[in-house]
Amino acid sequence: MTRSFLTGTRGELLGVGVLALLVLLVLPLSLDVFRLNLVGKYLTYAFVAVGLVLCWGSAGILSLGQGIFFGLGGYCMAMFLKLEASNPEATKIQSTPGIPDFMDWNQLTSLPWFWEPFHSLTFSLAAVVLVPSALAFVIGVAMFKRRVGGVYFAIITQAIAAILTILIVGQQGYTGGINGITDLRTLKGWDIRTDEAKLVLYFVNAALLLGCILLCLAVRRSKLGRILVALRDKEDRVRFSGYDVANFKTFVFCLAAALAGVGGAMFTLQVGFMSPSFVGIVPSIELVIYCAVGGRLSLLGAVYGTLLVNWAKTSFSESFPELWLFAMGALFIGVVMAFPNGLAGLFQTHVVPRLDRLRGRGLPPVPGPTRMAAE
Amino acid sequence: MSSDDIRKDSHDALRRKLLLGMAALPAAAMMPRLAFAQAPATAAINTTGLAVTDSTVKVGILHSVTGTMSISETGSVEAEKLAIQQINEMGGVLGRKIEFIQEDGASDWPTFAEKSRKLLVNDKVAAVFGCWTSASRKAVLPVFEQYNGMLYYPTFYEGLEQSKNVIYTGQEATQQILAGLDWVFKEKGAKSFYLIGSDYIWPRTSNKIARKHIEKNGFKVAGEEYFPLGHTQFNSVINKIKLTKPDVIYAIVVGGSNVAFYKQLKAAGIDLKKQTLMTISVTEDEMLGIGGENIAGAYACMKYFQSLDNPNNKAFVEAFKKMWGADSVIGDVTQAAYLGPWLWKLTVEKAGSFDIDKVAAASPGIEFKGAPEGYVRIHENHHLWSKTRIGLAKADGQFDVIHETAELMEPDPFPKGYQ
Amino acid sequence: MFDGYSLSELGSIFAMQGFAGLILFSVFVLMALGLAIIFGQMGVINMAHGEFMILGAYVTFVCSHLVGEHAPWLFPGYFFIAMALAFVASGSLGMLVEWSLIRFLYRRPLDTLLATWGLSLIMQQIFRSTFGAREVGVTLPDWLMGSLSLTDTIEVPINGLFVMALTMTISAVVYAVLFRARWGRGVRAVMQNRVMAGAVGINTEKVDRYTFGLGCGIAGVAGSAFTMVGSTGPTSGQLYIVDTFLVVVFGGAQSLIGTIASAFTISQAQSTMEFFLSGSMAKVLTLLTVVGILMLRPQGLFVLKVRR
Amino acid sequence: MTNATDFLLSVEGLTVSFDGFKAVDDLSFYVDENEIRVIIGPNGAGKTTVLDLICGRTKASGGSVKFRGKELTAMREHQIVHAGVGRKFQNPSIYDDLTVFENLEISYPRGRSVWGALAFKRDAAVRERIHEIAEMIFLADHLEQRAEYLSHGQKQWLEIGMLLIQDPQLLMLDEPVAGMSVNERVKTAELLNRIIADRSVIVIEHDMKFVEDIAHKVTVLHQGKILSEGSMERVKNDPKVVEVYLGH
Repeated sequence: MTRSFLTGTRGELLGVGVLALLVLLVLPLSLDVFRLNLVGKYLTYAFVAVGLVLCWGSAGILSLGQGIFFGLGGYCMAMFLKLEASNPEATKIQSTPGIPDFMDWNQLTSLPWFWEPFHSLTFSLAAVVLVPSALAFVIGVAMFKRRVGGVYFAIITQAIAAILTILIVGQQGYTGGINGITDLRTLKGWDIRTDEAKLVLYFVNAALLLGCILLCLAVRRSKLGRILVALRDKEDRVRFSGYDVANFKTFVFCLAAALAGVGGAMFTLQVGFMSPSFVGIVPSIELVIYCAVGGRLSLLGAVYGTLLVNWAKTSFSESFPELWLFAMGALFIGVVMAFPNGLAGLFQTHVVPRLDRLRGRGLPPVPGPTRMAAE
Repeated sequence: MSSDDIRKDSHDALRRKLLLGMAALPAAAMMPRLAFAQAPATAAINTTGLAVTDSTVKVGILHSVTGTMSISETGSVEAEKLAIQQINEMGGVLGRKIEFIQEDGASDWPTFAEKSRKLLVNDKVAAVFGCWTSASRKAVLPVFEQYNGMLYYPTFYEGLEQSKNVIYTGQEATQQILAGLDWVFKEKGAKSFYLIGSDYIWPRTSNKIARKHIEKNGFKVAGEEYFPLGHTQFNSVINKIKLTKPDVIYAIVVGGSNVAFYKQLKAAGIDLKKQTLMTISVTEDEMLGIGGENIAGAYACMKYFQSLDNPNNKAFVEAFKKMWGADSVIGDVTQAAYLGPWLWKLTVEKAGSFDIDKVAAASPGIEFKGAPEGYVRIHENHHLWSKTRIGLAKADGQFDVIHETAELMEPDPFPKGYQ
Repeated sequence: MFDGYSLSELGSIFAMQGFAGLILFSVFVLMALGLAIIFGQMGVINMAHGEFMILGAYVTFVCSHLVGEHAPWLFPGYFFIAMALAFVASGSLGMLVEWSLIRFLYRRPLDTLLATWGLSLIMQQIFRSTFGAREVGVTLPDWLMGSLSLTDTIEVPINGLFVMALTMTISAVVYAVLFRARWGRGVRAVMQNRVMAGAVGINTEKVDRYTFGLGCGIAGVAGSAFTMVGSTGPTSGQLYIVDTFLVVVFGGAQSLIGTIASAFTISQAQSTMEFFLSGSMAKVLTLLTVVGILMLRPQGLFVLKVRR
Repeated sequence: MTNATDFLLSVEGLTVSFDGFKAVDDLSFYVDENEIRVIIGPNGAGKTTVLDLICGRTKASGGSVKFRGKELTAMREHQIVHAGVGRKFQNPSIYDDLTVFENLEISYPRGRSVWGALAFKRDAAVRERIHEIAEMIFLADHLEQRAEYLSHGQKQWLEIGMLLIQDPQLLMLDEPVAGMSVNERVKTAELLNRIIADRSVIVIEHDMKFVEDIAHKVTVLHQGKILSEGSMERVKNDPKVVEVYLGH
């Protein structure tokens, strides 16, 4: 059996290296701060897409509610930043100084209890990861133990996204309502709105993303990764090989949620606000398409997919706004019908053989992972 | 800026105002481009590197052309383009033709923030006319403050905001609400109210102000309810309304829910000719979707109706229909959006500069007599003084203006006693 | 909240509230029926269901205009023609979509979900390009928008009655087609064993196409009917998706009775809660309850217990 | 009757119904240590359902299944596996996307918890055991091949191997030789005879020749009930069995 030099651990690390080169060197050198900040924003979505590769591509669990976790992570970060921005000095014109402005407008006279811990940066950073994974854990245990899967799971996650949106929008005194938590300024006194700050945040974000990809690669390389693939193929076989399948699904769902949370937090830091429009159904489904375009089985593909779709979205809507929905719709259909393995699949079938030939091996490629996620 | 400054400029301003009062008239719009000849040097009127050349000045239009909000924002885009065209036909601003760069906010708030950053940082536009929802405005506000841009925001909104970098050309909540309530107190002898709204910040804040005002006057709020955006089933709340028999239904329902609400109200046998209903969220635009026959008899309270009878408005409606088709309807926000470019032009000319700081400082006191709604003036809090009117909805999709306040209502974005 | 009302007032309110629940029930059944047929018989979740409904609504809009301009004498009855046309339009489009898209994806239910979402985006943009971004007002015959006064206080909306009657008719027709007619046996045979059904001479492709067409057609009729109670705009279809999917999923995949039972449960829960709580919280609690019950009974309310 | 705990597996009064139809009806039977028990019966007799009930895939409506004195009906599937019951499905159920080696590795009974699986190391003991099993199931030369590309018979063996690596006390095989060539059947019979050394096996099979080769005891099911039980010889001559099954 022959293998391309681009498969296996070496190939994956090489891929991460190329991506690192791209996001840490090529893009910063070739783009102005404005475009780079855009790329930074896109890369925060890539966290979700990478999580979806594990959750959907590897384990076959399609969540249409990843926006929930992205949003929760983002809100945790935003709550900290908002508290910092709402010091008594800056808010002295309010009837209750020292609380966020939207609370004051909603006649709250003291900080709600669940906001209190967000004075602490450590707590907030922990919450960015833990709150989404805790919710994912509850959903996961409840659903996977009861063997809810496939389309049912997808619809239920969608309903949860709808519930959360209504709650966030409705409880505006506690959440900032539909406007979200806006006007975030500083992180421990460091102004996050300046160009330098944006540059720093971009690099932090890119480095975190690379770290998360390495983490996911490690998970995929472990026996757990193979169990996930096995699960997608033959869930019963795994169960009757002595595994508590629900635990594994819950784990990967939580991991994906935690990644989404980190993405959300980085989003808040770079964009400067968080609003319920990232929690709902539509953004959640869009997040899935990023992953699908990149190739649902490829962690790196997910990053490129996210960058590509968002880049297309920005440039399309700049030049042909009315065509954007057509393009997006066609993308959904095309990726499902013609390129089920997305960019990564195209890369495997068209680029890898050529690269191999260039290296003088002339070996036929390994058949790529052509099987679809069963459910 | 104090009122002294305004007075100091008054003589000079008066002359221009007279000119501009005519500006909106079609005849005036065809005036020769006499202003170009005496255009001041670019270096003098643009010290901060905005996109101003010797013959042009760039501005931005930032609304949603795609997504759910495009329904509402289309009218604003059209009005802003009309105003820009008319200003250009009159010779532009400080002798410079306005070129606009249109960006799509795509009904997505970060996109608004992103695009506003692009407009300010990359395109260096001298002003931006845009945003519709509060959420989009909240998203772009820090960007405008950080990069020192100028935003003209057209929508009637909940208030609770004031910025050096924003001119609010729509009404804030108290302007819209108090006069309307006073009118129903007096004319309808209304004593009990049922407040209903879509569940987000504008209806909630507005109803809060309404409730305070109702209770201050010794009347009763019989019920207050909010439904998620996009809610389509109102039969239960209609039953509750029937049970409580309020004198007035006070409705701030928006979007697709609006249509469902009025259709179901009518089908449930609530005749708006007998049951008083007052809304602040239905303009002529919304009437199109609801169907005039389903809402005829309701009272809408805002500052502008298409049927308003004055020369400015007649010219405006005619020009608008000429440009965008005879079927166009013009709602309150569309008119407010039309004010944006004009107010900016007047302010720039008063300041004698495109510099944002000077424009912001020159804004208070700017009067626009050519406004289709009649007359407006920028308050020191960057909102507009304007009259509030009450329209009676008719089956043909238009309103009869049946009342207007005698005085201009003072904008009060942070109303004491109403929060 | 009931202080100061007489017993008869309360009685009539509860009667009307019960009626409101029934209307909601009919609305839910109507919007979910098409989806349930497609999901139950074919295992496909059609995310563009809402857009098929809105297509029906736009057909009604166009009809109301044409009839209003060219044949005003027909106006009181045009609604029936519009519904028939809506069925044909949405149904044919559904068959086209099945032929060009869905049939390649039967083994990949999650992929149909994404593909039909893409379809829904395209349809939204087509609506927007054709009819404009604004909602359109569908003029309805006056007799449809009135109400019947049973007593002084009980008033029954005619469009509610209409929706109820329509729902019953369509349910009965669907039941007859699927469980009484020869064609329905073919559909059920394909559903249970595709290979075997093909082997005994049933044209499975044709059955799939007509089933999908039927589901979409019913969506079109629903959309047409909903012009009486809701809005018609490019994105109005999205208002219905969460409710519709939940009704179908809650009802269980394989049973139309399940869909009807689930529509009944959810509608009663929602209208009761809406009456006693404020709107948003009622919605949240309804959704939470449904999700909670689904977690306990993951296959839905009604499902045949079979050997897997 | 002997005390139930003396048997490796005792099934008593087991019942399950699907929508009123009793697929398994008040069924009782007992399996000894080191016994190969074959269950035969016409289609729809409830054979596969019995295996499903024992391994927890289907929940019983009534009755008990005791394995080494432990009640299986109250346990969840993976716990039943941990207790020492292995199950092969009717259609070979292997992981197509993984190699033969990885298929066996996943079944290796270590690192079965989430964290255990994350920490799992492919050490010498694992490799040795996998090679040993691969040898036994005639797949030593195919370890690096993707399971998808194995022949049908090889897939059956692989699945048996995946059970063997867990060293279960009770092995349940649902039609292990279906779709195999004659040569493969002989090898499979050989394999089964080799692996019962220290365990019991329940086999469902239609191939009478194969059944005769391996069965210690045969249970004939019919409409969810036991029609006959005993040695192959006895069952073959039972007139009831001849009537419903063998005679046709």
